[in-house]
Amino acid sequence: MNLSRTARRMLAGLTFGVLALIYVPLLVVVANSVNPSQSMTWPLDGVTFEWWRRAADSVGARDALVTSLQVAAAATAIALLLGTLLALALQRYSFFGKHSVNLLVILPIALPGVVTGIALSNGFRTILGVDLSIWTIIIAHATFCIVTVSNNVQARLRRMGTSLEEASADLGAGVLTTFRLVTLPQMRSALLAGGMLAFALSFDEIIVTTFTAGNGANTLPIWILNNMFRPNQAPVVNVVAVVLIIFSTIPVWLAQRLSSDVEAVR
Amino acid sequence: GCGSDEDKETDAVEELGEMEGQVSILAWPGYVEDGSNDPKVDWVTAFEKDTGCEVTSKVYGTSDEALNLAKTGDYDVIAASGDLSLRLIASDEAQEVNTDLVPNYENVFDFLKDSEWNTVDGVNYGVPHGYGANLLMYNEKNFDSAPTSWGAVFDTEELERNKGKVTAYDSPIYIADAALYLMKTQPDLGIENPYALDEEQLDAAVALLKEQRKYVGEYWSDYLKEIQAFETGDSVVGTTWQVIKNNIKNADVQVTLPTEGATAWNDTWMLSSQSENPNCAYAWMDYILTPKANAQATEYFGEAPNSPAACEETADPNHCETFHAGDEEYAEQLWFWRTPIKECLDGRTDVECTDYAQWTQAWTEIKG
Amino acid sequence: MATSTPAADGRTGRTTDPALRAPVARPGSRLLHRLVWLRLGLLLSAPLAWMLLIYVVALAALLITSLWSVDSLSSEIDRTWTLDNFRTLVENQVYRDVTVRTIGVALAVTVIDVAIALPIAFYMAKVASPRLRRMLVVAVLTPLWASYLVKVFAWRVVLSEGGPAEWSGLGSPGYGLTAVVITQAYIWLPYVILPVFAALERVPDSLLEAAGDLGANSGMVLRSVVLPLLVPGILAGGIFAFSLTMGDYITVNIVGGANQMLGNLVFVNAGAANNLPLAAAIAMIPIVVMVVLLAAIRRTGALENL
Amino acid sequence: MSLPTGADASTVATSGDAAATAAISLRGLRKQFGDVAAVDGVDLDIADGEFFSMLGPSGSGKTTVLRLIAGFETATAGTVWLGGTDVTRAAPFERDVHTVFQDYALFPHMSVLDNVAYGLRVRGIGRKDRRGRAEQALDTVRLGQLGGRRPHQLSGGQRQRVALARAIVLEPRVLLLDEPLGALDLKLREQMQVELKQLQRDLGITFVFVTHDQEEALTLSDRIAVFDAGRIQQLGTPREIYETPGSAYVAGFVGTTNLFDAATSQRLLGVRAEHAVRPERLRITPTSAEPTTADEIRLDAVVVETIYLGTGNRVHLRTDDGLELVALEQYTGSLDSAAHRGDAVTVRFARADVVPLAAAP
Amino acid sequence: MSLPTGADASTVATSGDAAATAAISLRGLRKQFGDVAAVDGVDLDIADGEFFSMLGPSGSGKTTVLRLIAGFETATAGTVWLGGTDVTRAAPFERDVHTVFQDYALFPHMSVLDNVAYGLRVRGIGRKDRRGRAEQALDTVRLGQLGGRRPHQLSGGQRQRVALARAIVLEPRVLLLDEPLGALDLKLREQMQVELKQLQRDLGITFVFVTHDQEEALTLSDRIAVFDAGRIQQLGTPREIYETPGSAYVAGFVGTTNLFDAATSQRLLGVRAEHAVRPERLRITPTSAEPTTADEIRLDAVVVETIYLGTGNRVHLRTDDGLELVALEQYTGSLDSAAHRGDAVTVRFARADVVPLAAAP
Ligand SMILES: Nc1ncnc2c1ncn2[C@@H]1O[C@H](COP(=O)(O)OP(=O)(O)OP(=O)(O)O)[C@@H](O)[C@H]1O
Ligand SMILES: Nc1ncnc2c1ncn2[C@@H]1O[C@H](COP(=O)(O)OP(=O)(O)OP(=O)(O)O)[C@@H](O)[C@H]1O
Ligand SMILES: NCCCCNCCCN
Ligand SMILES: [Mg+2]
Ligand SMILES: [Mg+2]
Repeated sequence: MNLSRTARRMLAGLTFGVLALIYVPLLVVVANSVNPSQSMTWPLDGVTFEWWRRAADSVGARDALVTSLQVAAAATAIALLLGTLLALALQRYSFFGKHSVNLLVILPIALPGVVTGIALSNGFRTILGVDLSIWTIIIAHATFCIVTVSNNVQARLRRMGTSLEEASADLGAGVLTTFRLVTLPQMRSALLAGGMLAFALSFDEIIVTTFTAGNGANTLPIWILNNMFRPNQAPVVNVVAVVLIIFSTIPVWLAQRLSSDVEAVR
Repeated sequence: GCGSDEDKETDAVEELGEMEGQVSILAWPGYVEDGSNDPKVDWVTAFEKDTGCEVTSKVYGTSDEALNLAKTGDYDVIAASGDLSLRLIASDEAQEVNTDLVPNYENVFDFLKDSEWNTVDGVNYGVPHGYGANLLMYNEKNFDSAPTSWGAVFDTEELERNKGKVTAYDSPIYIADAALYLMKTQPDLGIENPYALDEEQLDAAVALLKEQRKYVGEYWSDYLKEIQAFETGDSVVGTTWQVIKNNIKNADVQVTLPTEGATAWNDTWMLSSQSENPNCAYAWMDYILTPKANAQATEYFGEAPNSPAACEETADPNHCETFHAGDEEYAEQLWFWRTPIKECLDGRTDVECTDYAQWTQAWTEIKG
Repeated sequence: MATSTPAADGRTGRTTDPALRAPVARPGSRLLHRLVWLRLGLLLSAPLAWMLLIYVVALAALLITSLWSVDSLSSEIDRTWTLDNFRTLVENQVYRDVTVRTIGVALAVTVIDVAIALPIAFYMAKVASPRLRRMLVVAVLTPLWASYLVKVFAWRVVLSEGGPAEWSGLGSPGYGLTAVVITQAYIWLPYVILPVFAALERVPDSLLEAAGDLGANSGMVLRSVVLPLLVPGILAGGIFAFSLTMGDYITVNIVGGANQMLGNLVFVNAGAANNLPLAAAIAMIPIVVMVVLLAAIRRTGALENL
Repeated sequence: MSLPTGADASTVATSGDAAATAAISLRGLRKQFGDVAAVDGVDLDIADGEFFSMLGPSGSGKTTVLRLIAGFETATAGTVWLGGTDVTRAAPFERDVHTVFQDYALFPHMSVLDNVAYGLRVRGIGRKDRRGRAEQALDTVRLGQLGGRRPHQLSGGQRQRVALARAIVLEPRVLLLDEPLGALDLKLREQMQVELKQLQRDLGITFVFVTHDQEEALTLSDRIAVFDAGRIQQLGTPREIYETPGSAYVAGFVGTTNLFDAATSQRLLGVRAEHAVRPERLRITPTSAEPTTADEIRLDAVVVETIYLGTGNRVHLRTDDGLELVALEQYTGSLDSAAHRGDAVTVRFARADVVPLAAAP
Repeated sequence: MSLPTGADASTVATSGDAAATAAISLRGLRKQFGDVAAVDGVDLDIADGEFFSMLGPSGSGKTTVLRLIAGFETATAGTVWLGGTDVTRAAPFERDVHTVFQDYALFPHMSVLDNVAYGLRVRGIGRKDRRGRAEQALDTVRLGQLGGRRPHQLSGGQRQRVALARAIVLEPRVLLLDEPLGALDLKLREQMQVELKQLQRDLGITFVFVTHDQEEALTLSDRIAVFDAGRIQQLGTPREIYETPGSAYVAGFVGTTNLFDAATSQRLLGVRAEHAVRPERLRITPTSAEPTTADEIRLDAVVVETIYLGTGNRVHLRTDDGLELVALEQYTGSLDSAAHRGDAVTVRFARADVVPLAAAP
C-alpha cells in the first residue's frame, strides 16, 4: 500500500520491536542454559556448560523427544488423512448437516484443552475401556489437529475449483486416478501448511497429553514438566528448549520455501 | 477403623513365585531414577540387573493426581504420601503387604513401621520410604529476629510486614497446617488432631487461611518455583521442605521447625490390588528398602532415609543429621499427612469429621 | 434453404489407434462416478465416525458425568442423577468469581494479541518485500517450537524481583493476573498473527489503492476498508487466543501468584481431587461460553480460517 | 421450437436415423438447476467433421449443453448420443469426446509435455510411446520446443494451444471448446481463430465451439446455433443466421441491426410485422440527392454521431419522425465520411434488404 | 522519439506552457522496476476534456503510466503535472484524479451505495448529503435501483458501472480507466463503450483510457498513444494512427494490414522502404478484368480462403510470387463474394493507398 515514509517506518519499527520482544524470553532461556544456578534466576551467576553436557547424556530427554516426534508424526498423519477426506466431502458435496459437521471439527480446538483432556481421558477409560497409552495421546492429538488440515485443504479446494478434476476425467482418468494425479498434487502446499500447524500443535501440547498419556508414554512437554519438579534438572530443560528452537528453524524455513514455491507454480 | 468392607478383604500373598520380568511404578519425581535424566543418578539399573524385572515408571505432581493414575490399574507399585495412602486403601486400590516377604523391612526405624497411614485394622498395606517435615522457611533480612512460630504465616501482625511475599503449599492438605496452629493457639476449638476436623473446626481453619490469602504472593507445589522465589526475593516466608532450603544459594534464607511442631509426610510403597506383577513388585519394595538404594533415593529427593543403615550409605555424611533422620524426639513434633475422612481420626464419635472432598472444596474457596 | 451438410470428404474414414479407444477406467471408477452417495459416504464415514465415536461420545459422557456425584471415601462415582454439582457452582461465590476472572483474562489476552497482531500482520503482508515477508513468517513461527513450559518459566524469570524486566528499567508487575495476561498474550501471539496475516494477504492491493484514490488517508483506509475485511481472520485468531487462555492452568500456576482460573478448578477436581463429576460440571462453563461464541461467529465465516 | 424460417428445418429434422449416424445427437435434452432450466429442450444433430458453434448471451445454457455432452452434468431429461451410442448415463472418462476448457485447466504441477501426455498415461500407454505422441501433438500446435516448461511460464495463446494439444493427442472424433479464445486479447484472438480453423480442417475433427462473440461464430463455423434461455432460437449457416434472422432476438444478437417494429414497418413497407435491415445496407446521401425508386426507401435524418472505425465509419442517425438508425459507411475509395455530426442527410436502402422477422417467441 | 510522421508533432510539442495548461502533463517520465524500465521516458500532454487512450500490447507500460499519474507508484525520473501543478511527490489522496480499476476494486463489505458514497464519506460529507449525491451518480450510470446490493450480487457490467459511479460522484477533472471493459463479454462491451463515451461527453471529464483493444481505442478516443516497451511509439488521432501509421509496429498493431518489406516495395512501387496497405483498400476482380492504370497496382493471386463476416468477407490471397495478402470485401449491394477458395483472381489497389512506414525503431 501507498503509505507515508513515516508510517512505513513506524510499522517496521513496531514489527521489529515486537519480534525483538518475542525473542527476549527465549534469550533468557538461552542464558539460563549456561547459568550455573540451577533455579533459573537472574542475573546470571556465571557461565557453565555443565547443563549442556548433562543434556547430551540425558537418555530421558532423548527418549521423550523421540516419543514426541512419533506422537506428532502419527497424529499429523491421521489428521492429514481424515482432514483431507473431510475437506473433500465438505467442499465438493452438499448434504444435510454439513454446517454441523463443520462446527463439530472446530470444537476440539476451540474448547479449552483441559475440557478436551478430561472428556477424552474419561471417554477412553470408562466408555471405550481402553488403557491410556501412547496411542491414546495420538488419538487425542489427531482429534484436535483434524481441523487445521481440513480448513487448509478446504480453502485450497475452493480456490482450485473443479475444472482441473473435470479436465482429468475428460481425458479418461477414473475417479481415483484423478485424485492421485491431479487433486492430491494440487493440495500439496495446503497439506504442508496444515500438517505443519498440526505437528506444531501436537508437539507442544501438554494439557491434553497430561490427561491422555499412559504409563511410560512420556512426550517432551511431559518430560519437561516432570523435570521441572526434579531437583537439579531445570537447567537441562533449558538446554533442550534451546536445541529445539535451533532445530525448528530448519523445518519452518523449508516449509516456507516449499509452500511458496508451490504457490508460485499454482 | 476406616474400613474396607468385609467382603472386599484382601489376603496378602504367602510366598513369592517367579519374577514376571517387569514392574510398573507410580511415584513422586526423583524416587525412581534410572539414569536417563542424569547418568549419575541411577538406582533402577542395579535393580533390573539383580532381578530381571524391567522397570517402567510414571511420576505425579500431587497426591490427588496419583490417586487418579492409580485407579487406572496400570501400576504395580505406588509411592503414596500419607494423604493418599488411606484413600488408596479405602478405594481398594491397595492390597495387603506381607512384610515377611520384604527382608529389608527389618532395618526400618520402628516409629515408621505400621503407621496409621499405611496400616488399617492391623493389616499392613505397605512399607515406608523416606520422610520429611513441612518446615518454616524465611529470609532473615525481613525479620528482626528469627521467627519460631507459625505465627509468622498466620498472625495478621506478622503477615502485615511481608504482604505479598508469603507463600504456602498448594494443596488442600495445607489446611492441616492451619489446624495445627489453631490447635496450639486456640485450644477452645478443641482440635486434637489436625487431620480430624469437625465442621466448626474446619471453618475456623478456613477463616484463618482466607485471612492469610490476603498476604500470600503465591502458592507453591513444585520445588523449582519456591527455590526461585526465595532466591529472587519474590517470597520471603512460608512452608518449605528441607531439600528446598538446601538448594537455595541465598545465605539469608533460613529454615526452622516452629514450636508448634509441623505437618510432615512419610511415603509408603504400596502394592496395587490390580497388580499383574506382584513378585517383581515385592522385589522392588525390598530393593528400595536396602540401605544403599534408600540412601540414594532419599538423598536425591531431599528427605530423611528410613533406616539407620541407610544413613551410613548417604553420599553426604551429614545428610541424616540435616534431615533429622531417626531423631524420634524431632519426629514426635511431626503430624504426618493422613487422609481426612468422615470418621474422626482422633477417635471422636459424637461428631462427624470433614472429609477430603470437603477440604478440597474449602481449598478452592480459600484461594478464591 | 440449404441445410448445410458439412463436407464428408473422406474424413469419416479416419482410423484411430485402438489403444486410444479402449475404455480406460476400471469398473470401480465407473461405479464411484455414478453413485454420488457412495463417494460422499466413503469420504465422510471415517472422519465422521472418528469425531462421533471419540469426541462427541466423550463430551456427552462428560455431560452425563456432571449429573453424577462421587462417594467421598471410596472415591467411586455414584451414578444417581443429581444436580448437586451445578447447585454447587451456582451457590458458591467462588465459581462465579473464577469464571469472571477467567473470561476477563482471556478477553484481555485476546484484545492485546489482536492489537499487536494487526500492525505486524499488516507490515508483513502489505509493506514488507516478499523476501522479508518470508523471513518474518519464519521469525514469527520459530518461537512456537520452544516448549510452552519453558517459555512460561522464562517469563517467570523475566518478571521476578530484580529480573530482566526490572533490570531493564521497565519494571515488573510481579506475579499475578497481569503477569498471566502478559505471558499468555506472548504464548498465543503467533497463533493470532497467522490467520490475520493470511486474511490480509487475501485483501487485494487494488482495494487499498482504490480507497486512497478516492481520497482516504492511510488511517481511514485502515479503518474503513482493511479492518472490516479482516474480521474473519481476527475472529479466527481471537478464538484461538481466547479458548487457549480460558483452558490454561499452567501459566497461572507459574506466574499467576495466588490466583486460580477455571482450568485449575477443572484440573484440580479431575486430576487431583478425583471429583470428575464436579470437574465435568465446571467444564460446562467454558463449553457453554465457547459454543455460544462459535455459534455467534459462525456466520462471519471466521471458522474457516482457523 | 416453432421457428418458421427455413433455417429451422435442420433443428426439426431429427430422426432416429440421424441420431445413429451423427457425431453428436441431442434429443429433448433438459437440465434443471433448482428452479432454473439451464437447458430447456434441445434437439440437435452435429455431423462428423463439422465446425459447429453455439452462440448466445451469458447464461443462455451453452456451457451446460457442452457439459452435458462431455458428461460433467447428468441430464434431467433427454438423451445424448455420440457416434450412434447412447451415452446419457456414461461417465466423462467413458466418452470419446474431449474438452478444451475456457480457462484451459492445464495441470499446473506438470510440464507442458506431461500435460499433453496425461490422457495417454491414464490409458496405460508406455512412457516412450506417449512421449513421442505428445511431442508430435505439440508440433501440430507449433509448440514443439516448449515441452519442458510449466503452464505458468506460457502466454495465454500458448496455453490455449497446449490445451488443444492435450485433447487432440487422443485423436478424438469430437472436440468440445468452451470459449477457448475468451481470455485472449483481441490481436491474439484473431490469430488463434485462424489456427483453430486450420487445425480443425486438417484433422477432420468435429468441433463444437461455444462463444458469445458473434463475429467469431460467423467467421469460423459451418453451422451456428443461437441460444437463448436454454433453447435454440435459430440454427443455420452463418449466412442464414446473419442475413435471414428468424427473430428480432437473433437479428439483434448477431451483428448490429436496425429493427422496425410492426407500426414502423406498416408505415415504411406497408406490412404490419417486424422487419430488420443491416447497417451496411444503408446508404447516406446529401438530402434528396437522388429521386426515390420504387425499390428504395428513403428517409430524411440528422447525423447524431459519426464514429471512425478504421475500415469505415459507424453513423448514428435520427430520422425526422424519431426513428434511431445506425449505418455503416464502408471504405469505397474515399476517406471522408459524408456525414458529420448535425448534418441533415437522406438515408436510403433497398426494399429487398429489409427482411421480415418471425414474431418473437 | 524520432518518428518522422506528422502525427508525431503532438508528441514533441511539449513546452512548459503546455504543462501549465493541460489537464495532465508528463515530462521525461521514467519508472524502473529492478532491471526493467517499465516506463522509459514519456512526454505527454493531455488536454482538458479529452478522451485519451493508451493502446499497446501486454507489458508495454500502460498501467504503470496510469499508476504514476494516480500516484500509486513513484516516478524514478521525470515529473507529473496535473492542471498546472507538479504532483510528482503527492500522495494518491492528494491528487484530483480518480481511477477505475480493471478489477473494479469495489469494497466487498459495503453496499453499492456505500461504495459510491465512500469518497464523499472520507471527505467528511454528511450522511444525508452523500446519500443523495451517491444516488444521483448511480442514476447517471443507470443503476438507481441497485444501491442496496452487495458488489458480489452484480454482473460484470453492473460492477463496472458502480466503479464508474464511485469515481464520478467526486466530480474529478480527470478519470483514469485501466482496461475497464476487459472483463466484459463482447456484446456488453459494445454497449458499455457507447455509455462511457456519452458519459465523458456529458460530464466533460478528461478520460485517460487504457486498453489493448485497438478497435475500442479507435472507436472511443480523441487521441491515442500507441505504447511499446515503455515508450510512446506514436501519438495521434485515431485516423492518423490508422491511416498513416508511423511504423510497421503501429501498422501491425492497429488494425489488420498488408505489409510490404523493402524488397517487395521496391518491386511493386519502385521505392526501397517498408510500406503498408489496409485490406479494405484491396479490390478483387476476375483475372485481368480491366487494364491497369498508372495509379493502380495489379497483382494476380489465388484465393486461399474466404471468410464470411456478415458485413462482408475477408479474403486471404496468395499472389503468384508468394506474397500473402488479406483483402476486405465489403457489402456493396451484392451478397456474394466474387472470390471462392481456389479461384484465380486479380487484386488491385491504388498506389495512393499504400503508405510508407518509418524504419522500425
Ligand atoms: N451448477 C449450477 N447450479 C445452478 N445453476 C447453474 C449451474 N450451472 C449453470 N447454472 C445456471 O444455468 C444457466 C445456464 O448457464 P450456462 O453456464 O450454461 O450459461 P452460458 O450460456 O455458458 O453462459 P456464459 O456465456 O456466461 O458462460 C444460468 O442461469 C446459470 O446460472
Ligand atoms: N510492481 C512491479 N514490479 C516489477 N515489475 C513490474 C511491476 N509492475 C509492472 N512491472 C513490469 O513493468 C512492465 C510494464 O508493466 P505494465 O503493467 O505497465 O504493462 P501494461 O502495458 O499495463 O500491460 P497489460 O496490458 O498486461 O496490463 C512489465 O514488464 C511488467 O512486468
Ligand atoms: N503450544 C501449545 C498449543 C496447544 C494447543 N492446544 C489446543 C488444544 C485445545 N483443545
Ligand atoms: Mg459458459
Ligand atoms: Mg495493465
